[in-house]
Amino acid sequence: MTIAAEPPRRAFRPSQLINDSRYRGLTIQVVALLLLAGLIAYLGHNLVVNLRALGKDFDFGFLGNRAGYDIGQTLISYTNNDTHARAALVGMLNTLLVAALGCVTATVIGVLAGVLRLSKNWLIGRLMTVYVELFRNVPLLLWIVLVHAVLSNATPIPAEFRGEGATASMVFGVIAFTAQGTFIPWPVWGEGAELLTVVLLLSILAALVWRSYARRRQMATGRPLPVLWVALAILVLPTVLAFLLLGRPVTFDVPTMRETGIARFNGGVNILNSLVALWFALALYTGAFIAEIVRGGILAVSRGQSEAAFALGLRPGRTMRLVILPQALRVIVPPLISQYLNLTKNTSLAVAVGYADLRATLGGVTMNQTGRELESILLLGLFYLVVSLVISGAMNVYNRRIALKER
Amino acid sequence: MSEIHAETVAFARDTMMPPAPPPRRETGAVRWMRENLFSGPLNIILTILAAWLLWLALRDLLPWAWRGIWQAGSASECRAIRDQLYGEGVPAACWAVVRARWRQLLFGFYPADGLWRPLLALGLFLVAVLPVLFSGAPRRLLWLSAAAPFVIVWLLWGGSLWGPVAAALGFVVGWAIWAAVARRGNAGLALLLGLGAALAWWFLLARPVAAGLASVAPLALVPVESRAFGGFTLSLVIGLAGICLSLPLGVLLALARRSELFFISKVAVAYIEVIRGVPLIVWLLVAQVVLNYFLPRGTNFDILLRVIIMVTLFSSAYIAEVIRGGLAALPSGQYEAADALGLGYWQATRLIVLPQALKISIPGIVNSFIGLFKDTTLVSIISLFDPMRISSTIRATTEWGGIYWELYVFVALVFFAFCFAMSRYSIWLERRLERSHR
Amino acid sequence: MTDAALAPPPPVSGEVAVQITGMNKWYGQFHVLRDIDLTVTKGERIVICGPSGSGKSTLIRCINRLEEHQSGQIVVDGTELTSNLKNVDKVRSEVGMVFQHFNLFPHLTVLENCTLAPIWVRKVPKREAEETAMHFLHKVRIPEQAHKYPGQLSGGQQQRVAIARSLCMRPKIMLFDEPTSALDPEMIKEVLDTMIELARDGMTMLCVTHEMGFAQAVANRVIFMDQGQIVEQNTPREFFNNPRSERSKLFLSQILGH
Amino acid sequence: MTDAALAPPPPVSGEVAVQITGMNKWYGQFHVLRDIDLTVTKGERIVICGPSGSGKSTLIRCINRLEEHQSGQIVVDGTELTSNLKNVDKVRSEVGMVFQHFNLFPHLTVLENCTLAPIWVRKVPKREAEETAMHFLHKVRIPEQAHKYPGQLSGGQQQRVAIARSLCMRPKIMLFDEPTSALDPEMIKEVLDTMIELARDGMTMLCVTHEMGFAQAVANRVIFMDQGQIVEQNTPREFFNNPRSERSKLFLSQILGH
Amino acid sequence: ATLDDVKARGTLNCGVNPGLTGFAAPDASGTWQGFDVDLCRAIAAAALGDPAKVNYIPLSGETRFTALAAGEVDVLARNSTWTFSRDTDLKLDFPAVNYYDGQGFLAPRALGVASAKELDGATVCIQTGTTTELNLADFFRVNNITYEPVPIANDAEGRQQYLAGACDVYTTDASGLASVRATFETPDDHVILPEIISKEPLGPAVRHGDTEWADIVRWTFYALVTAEELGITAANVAEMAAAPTENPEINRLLGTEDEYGTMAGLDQQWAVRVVQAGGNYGEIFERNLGESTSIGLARGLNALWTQGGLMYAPPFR
Ligand SMILES: Nc1ncnc2c1ncn2[C@@H]1O[C@H](COP(=O)(O)OP(=O)(O)OP(=O)(O)O)[C@@H](O)[C@H]1O
Ligand SMILES: Nc1ncnc2c1ncn2[C@@H]1O[C@H](COP(=O)(O)OP(=O)(O)OP(=O)(O)O)[C@@H](O)[C@H]1O
Ligand SMILES: [Mg+2]
Ligand SMILES: [Mg+2]
Repeated sequence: MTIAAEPPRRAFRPSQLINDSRYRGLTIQVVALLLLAGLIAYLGHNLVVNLRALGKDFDFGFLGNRAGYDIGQTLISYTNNDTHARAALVGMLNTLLVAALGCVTATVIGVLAGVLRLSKNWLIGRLMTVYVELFRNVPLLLWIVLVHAVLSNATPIPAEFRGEGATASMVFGVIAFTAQGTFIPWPVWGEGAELLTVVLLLSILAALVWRSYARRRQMATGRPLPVLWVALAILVLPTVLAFLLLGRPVTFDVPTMRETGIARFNGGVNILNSLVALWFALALYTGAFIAEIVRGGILAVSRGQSEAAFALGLRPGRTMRLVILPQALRVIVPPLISQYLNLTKNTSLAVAVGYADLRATLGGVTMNQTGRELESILLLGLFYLVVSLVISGAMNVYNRRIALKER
Repeated sequence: MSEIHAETVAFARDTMMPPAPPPRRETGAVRWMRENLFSGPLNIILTILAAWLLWLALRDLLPWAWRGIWQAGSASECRAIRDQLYGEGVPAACWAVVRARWRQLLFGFYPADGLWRPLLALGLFLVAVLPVLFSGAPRRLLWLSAAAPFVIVWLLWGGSLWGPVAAALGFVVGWAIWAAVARRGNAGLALLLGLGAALAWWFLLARPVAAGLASVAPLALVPVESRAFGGFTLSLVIGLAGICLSLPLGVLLALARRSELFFISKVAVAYIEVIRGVPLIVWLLVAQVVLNYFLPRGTNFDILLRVIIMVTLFSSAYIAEVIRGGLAALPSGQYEAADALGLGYWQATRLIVLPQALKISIPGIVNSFIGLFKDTTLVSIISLFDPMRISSTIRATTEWGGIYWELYVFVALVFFAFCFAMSRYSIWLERRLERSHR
Repeated sequence: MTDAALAPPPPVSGEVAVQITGMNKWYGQFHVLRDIDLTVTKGERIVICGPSGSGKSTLIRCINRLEEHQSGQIVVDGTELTSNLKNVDKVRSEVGMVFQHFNLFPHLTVLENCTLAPIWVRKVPKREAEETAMHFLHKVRIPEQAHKYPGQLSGGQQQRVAIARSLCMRPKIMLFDEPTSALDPEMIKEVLDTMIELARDGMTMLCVTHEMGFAQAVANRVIFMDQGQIVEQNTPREFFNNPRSERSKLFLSQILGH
Repeated sequence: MTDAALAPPPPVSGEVAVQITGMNKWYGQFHVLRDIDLTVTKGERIVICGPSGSGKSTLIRCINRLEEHQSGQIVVDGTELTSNLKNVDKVRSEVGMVFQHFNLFPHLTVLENCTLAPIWVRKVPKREAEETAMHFLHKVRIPEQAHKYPGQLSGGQQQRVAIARSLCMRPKIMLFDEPTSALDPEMIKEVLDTMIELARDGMTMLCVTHEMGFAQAVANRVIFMDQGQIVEQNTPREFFNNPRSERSKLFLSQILGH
Repeated sequence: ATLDDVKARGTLNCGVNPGLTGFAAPDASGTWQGFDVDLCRAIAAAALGDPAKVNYIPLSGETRFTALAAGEVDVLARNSTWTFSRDTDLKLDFPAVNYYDGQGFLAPRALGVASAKELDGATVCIQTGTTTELNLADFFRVNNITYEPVPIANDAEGRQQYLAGACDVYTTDASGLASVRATFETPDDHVILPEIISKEPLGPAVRHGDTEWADIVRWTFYALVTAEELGITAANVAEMAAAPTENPEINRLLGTEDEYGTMAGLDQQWAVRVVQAGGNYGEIFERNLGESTSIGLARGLNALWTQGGLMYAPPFR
């Protein structure tokens, strides 16, 4: 093929912008771009005009001002003298906390319910079906409110823990479930605690090493070594020993009912009911969806797979771990992660129980007190967007890694 | 050795054995119980656990609901009746609140003598979607489907009949001009002219025409303001409007996302990801709080309309993903056949691709609707009177001050009935699609 | 070709229907079609065969620009295929194509399948389009199925509908891409019969197929492709009885043997 | 047996591999297997045939307790199959099974498919398991595919991997459930060849199949089932040439006719 | 200007609380009622001539000021506290104070506290997005005692949580506490603690910068107060406006003397309609919040200055 054989290039004509497949795409995109730019310019212009008319500006300086309000549940230290930025950070951490707790619990509930729904036990199967349908078909907001109300109604008030005629008692003597939250012991780091931490980390490492050693040994000799018990021992024994040798460097601050004044627990940490309610409502609601995903995933692995494994002499437990799960996970994980995404976004319903998430701090009190709607909502939206993009990015990477090889 | 073996080998049966019933322990209720409830130690534990859980859940709930008091004028009256019937402090539901306020829970503050209007609108909607949801329905109903949105708007908001008629005529005018020009050839020009004609009609002619018609034949319903909408009517209006309006937008987004044009597909992806990455509640805040900043100074329209717009934009991103799935499910041969016949992009899309892709997408669309319908409870947070807020309002009155669970149970039951029915339908449809799939 | 004397018999008319010169096509780095030169005159019936992956489908899909070629020239019925969309539209409405998997539109009845393109592309009134459609459905001998949906028909019937659908656009050239290879054996014959009839009517046809009986019955010319090149072309008789290249010998032994 | 001399070579030993006595099985109210009596000696090659739904699959699936029987006795290699899990494990690790749809593990490579059970059930070191696997992959003639995934292989190759996978457990008995019926014709032969070779090596085999050529070539005995009963058993030659029951005559006329 | 917008539109957009019995709440038929609602009606009567021409726009605590700033409502009549920062930073104007409130605490009798100073370590239910949480923080800091806030979404949830024991005390404006306590099964088991920890001057709010409109709102309210002071009621206003009376201030107010209405951009009869809409300030108070209602609030600080209260209208002169 020589260049000479090429038809002579004709001069460019404007009609080619529409008629020529090489240029038409370009034309359409340029037009679309112009329209979009026009729309954005129009909205931006309106924004500027409106802000000017209201005498407002666009400025994030308010984040540095004193917040002035208190937050019940904080992961980092916070007082009402801190700035709005710190309040927002507290809210952000609270959002992430409840999202993380919710995802873990929802997974546990969902996997259990999904597996149990497939169980041959009629009663269990029906019960799980009722659970799934009930939670999927009623709005989450309603569940959050209901769980919150049930929680505070079903638990005793702190006063009932007090004195001779106490009608309520602490679980194991250290945990108190009350209408005002759950009080749990909290570790206090004393002298030598760093060393203990090092020991703990080392024994975790050692347990992992043991696991991989056992694996390699088995591959090499065929004989399996006990993993679970040995690993547990490695994990627990040195830490306990170090704990005793170092003279109990970590003590637990156990909640105790105070003697005078209003009945309340001192010490320990209080997990507010709003957090628990939100956490469980989210977990139960999302768990119902996850149950369906898990069930679908297991059903998607054909019966032939487990039969083949049985025929090879594999026990049901091994079959599950080596054959069914790896395949089911490929089906389960992508929709599972999008459920995590939903759960994370749904944490914004915290407003129904007054949990101090990011929407309640930055998008609630701060926005209301400073009158910085645009800035607050922009930051709020960006936060959720970034979280979503991170999660879905991770999902895409995973999906690409697990794709089954086909012809 | 082999001799003996050969003896045992050769064999022919001359009379067939009749089937025998299975041994006793393999049949009947005993077997059912053994297999389904007590087939192993784990199963026995599970059964007992389940029964215990069930008992825990129902022990308090059932008597409470069963003892319910239906006739009372206020919460305190309820308590008095309860004390009289069952004794002091015995838990008993006060269903009287539902009896007294069900109308508000279902219809909000819609005028009491006009309740037939939302009901008729809902009925009309159901008939209108019949041809879409059930392929067996007569095709002629499609005309009704086309007219339904206008009639429904008229029924719900009232006012002169001619307003919606004039709006509908805009579509007719646009379509007529588009069809006339498209016949002659140029599709792009036809689209432009059709659009132009419709816009011209809406902005210049519709109002005077409607006014003129109204003066000739004043057909009108009592106008009802958006503020009067509440309860499940509000949820349905927002949910259904959101889904129906987001459908065209979702289709365009899905097509854009699959487009080969780099910029167009990237814009669609960005839009979809941004919308889906941020919770609806934040978008509702945007609708309530910041949307006005982006509109010309002084524009101020109905919060309900703003919510519908926001919900439409929101659900269009989800619908787009559903439809993208439908598009992806179409075999590429369909596109090739359309190309080979000389159909243009829009012709192929409209005549070949969308009818098939939409049909595949219906279960997904119904599921989106269920999600959206449940999410309408979020508008209570921006002070619209959805069922949740109506319940709060009722509880804030002096009569029904102490009532809590009854209202929520009622609201939950109604939501459950709606959503469960729809999810069954979508499952049924999915099965049917699976079966009919080539 | 080096030896012009051994070329196939002259076509029935001298007018050129398709003219391909020095055409090349790549998929990414992969050179699918190499320096293809091919002239098809009006009324010619050409069968294209060759091993799987040799580029047969790609070649005929280039002729109505379902695939774009990267160099060389394709002129169909006097119109050159370039990126000019007008030309592409013109060619497509004059070239009919039948696919291996029928590609009927499952949501339309048989009749609607056949009238769709005439109505929307040729702007023929509906009544007239339906008459034409019924005419061609008669021709492929399934007029009684006009109001059924494709899903209700057998494979052979579907493929005949696909042929009728193409004919309704009154194409000057018909392309077939393995029209019978997705069919059960008992249905192959009915489709081949339809195609033979079409050939009798003088339609210009390019057909990718391994049905050697068909090739011998109707083709003017058989083209054998391998690795993206036209390796041999000849009359069917010569080609089957006396293949010249090694590759065609091997190929023939494989498909005739099994 | 009237004519022992004409029978295929006598089984290599008289030891009993599988002994089934008076076995019955029901699915709910439906009596699938009725009073089955069957003795298989070591080295025997048995082909089971019969119309669809006659219980062939169920019978061989009972032998490694993929299905439970409700009455009667099944003794495999001296171990009776009861609800005792130890016995079941023992039997399963000595009986290999090949399924109609291969049932390879799609998430593992061919080699991993073959080493999975030896490593986890037989506790063989990995290196050794891999050597064995490669040995058997050589035997089924696809050692070069060892590192591919099942999805990347053709049906015939997949079935040969499935056979190799079973062999890696060094089973004493092999069960085949219609191993070739999901394959394209050109692939059936390669799988049958593998099975014939296996038979030559003296493996005890029970094979549900309708491949009569295979039955005649390797089987000692053909068992014909209908309605859950063994209706006839005989040497292949006798069975095919001279079926004695009406049902087997009918059956043979059907499958040989088509 | 806002007045022109309102007139052009023909209705007044009035932002109200979405449900606070006594101040603003829709009743069973959806009609809005309450103390704040009556102010809306009075303003509509003044500006538009018809007290029914009001569009009630329920606004939550968190979005009310934004809605006002964005022009969604013309006036915010939603128990909002007049504070320095709201007046300056949020660019609002509070033309008048229509209710002097203060934040208090509601506690179960069983808690055994007699004073808010004994609340050390208490768990406190508060509604978010209000000045309440800021006052609370200040009060406990000043008294050097600790507390744990339990934010709640709305009043109805607050009651439920309080009754379930999720918080030891419930805090909000004293007026709200009274109405909450009124709906309890056993109101006597709960006490409102004596301390009022904050000043809560509640009043209508308008946008900064439109003084004419602020004047109309301000003087509409003062017309109500003045009417009470002068003994003008819904029942007798028509009679008194029919002809000039002995008292020149009544005459100026009711437009039978001088041209005060036109000075404000209204007509002469405006104040007559304002009083006709729902009576004078005292009547409005009694009907919605007073001791005859289930809320049962005493006038207290909201009595006229002549009766020892703070309600003091500048002279109509
Ligand atoms: N879209 C594509 N992208 C990349 N490579 C392609 C594409 N389509 C086809 N090919 C490759 O181009 C080569 C020719 O394909 P083509 O379909 O033309 O072969 P064919 O001769 O029709 O084969 P068959 O008889 O199997 O249909 C093949 O190797 C194929 O893998
Ligand atoms: N799990 C089951 N539950 C109920 N009935 C079953 C089940 N599995 C098989 N059957 C029935 O048992 C009978 C025997 O089945 P089986 O699969 O053994 O037949 P087959 O001889 O292998 O037939 P084919 O040649 O079609 O594979 C059939 O009628 C089948 O419908
Ligand atoms: Mg091809
Ligand atoms: Mg079978």
